[in-house]
Amino acid sequence: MEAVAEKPLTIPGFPRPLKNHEMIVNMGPQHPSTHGVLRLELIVDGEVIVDMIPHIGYLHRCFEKHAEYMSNYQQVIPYCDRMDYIAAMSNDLGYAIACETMLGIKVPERVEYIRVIMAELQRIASHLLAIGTFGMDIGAFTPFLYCFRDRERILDLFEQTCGARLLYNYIWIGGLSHDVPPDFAGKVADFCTSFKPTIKELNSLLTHNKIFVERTAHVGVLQADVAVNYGASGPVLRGSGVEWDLRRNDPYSIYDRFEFDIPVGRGEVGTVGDCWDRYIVRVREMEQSLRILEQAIGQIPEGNVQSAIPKRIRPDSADLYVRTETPKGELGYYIVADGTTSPSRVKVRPPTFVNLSILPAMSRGAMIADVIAILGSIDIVLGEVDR
Amino acid sequence: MGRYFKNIFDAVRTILIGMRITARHLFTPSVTIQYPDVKLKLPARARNRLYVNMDDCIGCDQCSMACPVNCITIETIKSTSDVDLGVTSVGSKKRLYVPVFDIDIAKCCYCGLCVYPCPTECIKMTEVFEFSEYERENLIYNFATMTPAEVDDAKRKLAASESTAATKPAPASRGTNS
Amino acid sequence: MKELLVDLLGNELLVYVLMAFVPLLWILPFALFAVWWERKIAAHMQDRLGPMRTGGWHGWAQTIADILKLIQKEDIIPTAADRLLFSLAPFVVFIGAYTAFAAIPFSAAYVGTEINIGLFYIIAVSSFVVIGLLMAGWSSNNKWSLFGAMRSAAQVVSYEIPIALTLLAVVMIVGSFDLQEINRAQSGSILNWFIFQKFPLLFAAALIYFVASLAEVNRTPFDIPEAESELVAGYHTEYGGMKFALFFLAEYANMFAVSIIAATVFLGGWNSPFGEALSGPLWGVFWVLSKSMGFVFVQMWLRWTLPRLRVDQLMYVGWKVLIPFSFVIILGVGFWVLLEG
Amino acid sequence: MIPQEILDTLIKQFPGVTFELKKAGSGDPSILVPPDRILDVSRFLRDDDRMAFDSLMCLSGVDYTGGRMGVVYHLDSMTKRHKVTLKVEVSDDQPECQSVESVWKTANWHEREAFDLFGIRFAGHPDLRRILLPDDWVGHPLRKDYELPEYYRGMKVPY
Repeated sequence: MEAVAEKPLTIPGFPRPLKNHEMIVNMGPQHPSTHGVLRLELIVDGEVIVDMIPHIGYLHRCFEKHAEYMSNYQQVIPYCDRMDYIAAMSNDLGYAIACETMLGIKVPERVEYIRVIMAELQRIASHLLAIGTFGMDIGAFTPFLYCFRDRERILDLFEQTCGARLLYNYIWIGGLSHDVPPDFAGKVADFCTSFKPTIKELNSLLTHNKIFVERTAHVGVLQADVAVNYGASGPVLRGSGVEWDLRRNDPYSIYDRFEFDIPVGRGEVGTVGDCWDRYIVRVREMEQSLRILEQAIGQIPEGNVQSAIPKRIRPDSADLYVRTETPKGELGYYIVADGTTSPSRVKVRPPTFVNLSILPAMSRGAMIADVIAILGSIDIVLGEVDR
Repeated sequence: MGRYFKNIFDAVRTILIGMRITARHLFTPSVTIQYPDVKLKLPARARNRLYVNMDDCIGCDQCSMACPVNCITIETIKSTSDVDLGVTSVGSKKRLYVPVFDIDIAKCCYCGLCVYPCPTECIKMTEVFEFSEYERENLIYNFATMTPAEVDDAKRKLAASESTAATKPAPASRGTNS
Repeated sequence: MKELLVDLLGNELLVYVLMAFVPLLWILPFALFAVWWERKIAAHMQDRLGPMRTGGWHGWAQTIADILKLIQKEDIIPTAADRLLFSLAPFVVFIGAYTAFAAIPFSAAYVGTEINIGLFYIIAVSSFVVIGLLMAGWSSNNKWSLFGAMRSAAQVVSYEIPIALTLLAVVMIVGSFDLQEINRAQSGSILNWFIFQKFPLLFAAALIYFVASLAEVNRTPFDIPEAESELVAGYHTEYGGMKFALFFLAEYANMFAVSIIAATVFLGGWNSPFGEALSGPLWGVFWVLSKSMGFVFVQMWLRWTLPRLRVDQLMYVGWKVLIPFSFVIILGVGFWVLLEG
Repeated sequence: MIPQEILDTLIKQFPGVTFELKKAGSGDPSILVPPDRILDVSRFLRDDDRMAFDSLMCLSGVDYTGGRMGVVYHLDSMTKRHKVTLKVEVSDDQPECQSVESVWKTANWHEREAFDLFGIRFAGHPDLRRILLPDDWVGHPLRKDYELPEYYRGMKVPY
């Protein structure tokens, strides 16, 4: 206690020396609500956040270095799975599309439809987890388990298709690893019908709960222009009222064939761009994903699930950036090929890495409990932030 | 002032709605199962522990090369022309002894990439998922069936045939290991 | 009851000591049961099963196994902690929760100390808890603990006001702080229970008392002192083993204490809901315990339904909602009593 | 607007600066910008009404080997719906480039990452620290000439 520093304390990343009444609180790397090993150095005045310095990299697994050292392009996919392990399908999809664009491959129609179905199921699964953990951050434990219950049903579908529940390695360059099981479409349809009442229940239990609204409305407001300047994407950007979804605005795969709306935050219970808006965007996106699923399952054509590609992919030296809309936002792969069988550089633009960089700007002036809410509303996955 | 009372009213109303939902769930059957006593049947495609049928392995090293985490170690010894190692169940002729076929299942990432390139379909992922061990060494699975004596024997034979081959200009014999 | 025992044993001091242990005989099994019960309720509300293995039938022995484990654990005191305060704090908290039981009437025949300011005494000693929480938070020398302690101090002190005010409304009607007196005033019929009298004033008072008592015992939605998603575990972050168990015990003892007060003051205490039928000293124990268990159940039910409030919203609810309403109730009840003569 | 038009506008706007349009194979076409003008160019691209590149999708460091390293900027205009790729080439031994953090805040963490993994110094960056690796890590691992250290704080690095 007597070791109060005589000279003012300076912190890397914080522009000025600490004032006397300010205190540093380390939130993380081991903390129940940092969704992994994220460390937030909070500079607080009582319970009010003066500034925050995020420290990431605790889960850095050298994805980009690994990708360069793989002996072929295909081997990168299991590593892509492990970036955003909550939405591994979407990660694989982005990488596969990037490689296919580079090789100029057109995948069969059946593959495109199955990919869209998988990506949308994955979006629902990921949003369920995001919503559930967000509720738990606010203190509601029960919705979390209801969300997990339904997420398990999606994972069951995935397991029946590709044998894995979390890290699928299902979407391959030029196709898929397996065809879907025979009764897949029926099961997805069953899921769609039975999932709708659950969303309603979730809405009455959590979304419109007064305490939940009080905790999230007007908290962590992110203005649209700030969001764009910070490069926010996904529900974080749409929560700020920007109608921007790559599935619509920069269509990839066959998303231009489906009808769906882009839900945006409208500030129904608070300010546009607050935590509740980001949350409700996710809930409504699940409904839209169900719409896409219902359209897609009826149209799956027959056909092959692997296009004829060489065993060893060897693209010409080129570089390109391909982006897809994962549940968390814009996932970009910048791939530099040098004419060999392995990529020379794979840079990933993880959506949550960028979204997380807005956290200090959103949290200044908020309270400690709000930081938890804001962090939960961004929906980070540290596997992807740190790669 | 109206807002004040509306807030209180909303709070009470939404809390009661929430309580109704949780109370209803109190009497719905639970979705969890008692795991070690009750087990779900895994789908046929479940990707879990790797298994290698050594009778069919031709030592081609394809699985090892496909592995993104290098968890498969294969060593081969060329057989001499006088030995017949038999054929695999799909009919390809075995030309290599496989004295070492180790899978470090602790490193394995269960991606299944090793299964597809195998020409004889001898490596596959099984449904076994309960195989935790107390010692890390126990997770290195040795699939090779050759005894040390057999390995030595094969090596000696190969060395002998190579030394004879070196004396006369024989056509370079290439293994399937490409 | 006391006189009876004094006659039986012939030693007044021995009787006092014995009677001091009687609530413990109830609190310990209750805590063990309530923890298991809460886990079961939580599980079934969440479509799970909860503990199922220990002890056979629905894991009934789970909490006994837990407490045995906690007893065996090493007693760790962080080097940077203030050793004396750190070790003392759980006891202070538990004493605060336990002493309240001295004045709680379990039956028409049994009350630990029949003092004529029983209710006043309970309100006074239950604020003892906050000292323990502050001690725990401060002595842990952990910023999260300190946050938890500061929050709980602010919370408990604020919410004692609506608690005291709503209880005061009943006291005004009965004209006594004596809990047995309050019980007797509600006897006869279910309609004599205070929750149904002077409708809706005392009904609202009961509601306010219940909400405020949730905050008093740090239950959701007012569990911010130990909000596990924010403050890790609040003031007991650094505690383990038996010391942690004591905090836990105190929490459940407190839960039960506020519930039994609610049952006594508003729901007729040991009075049977069927008038004179099924009443008597033992039936009294049954009625008061089941009423308070009902309150405990609602506390658990709320916990697994609701999110938690933020610290400033908690203060808002306390000072701007509950306290003004309690004043209105006091005023209304006062006039009502005055007009009735 | 296609990259060629953007290039023409840039040449008109910045006389005396050499820009170069490149396209390799199936890749994206890109405009090569000198490292000391990238800030001006970025600001122009963001603020000019015809361009309106309001968002920086991605900023990546690349080691091209042979003494050349690069920074690649993928810009996107959400209002005009067009994209462009800017490239900056720097030398291997003294990689230094202007920071565009003041133009797009996204660049803050991306530039820290490029500094961390490639050692490219971004002049004018407010807080250029390592981001993914530990603060005391030696070297910049994504460079092609990077050699894995034997030990890090007494721990053996290759397991």
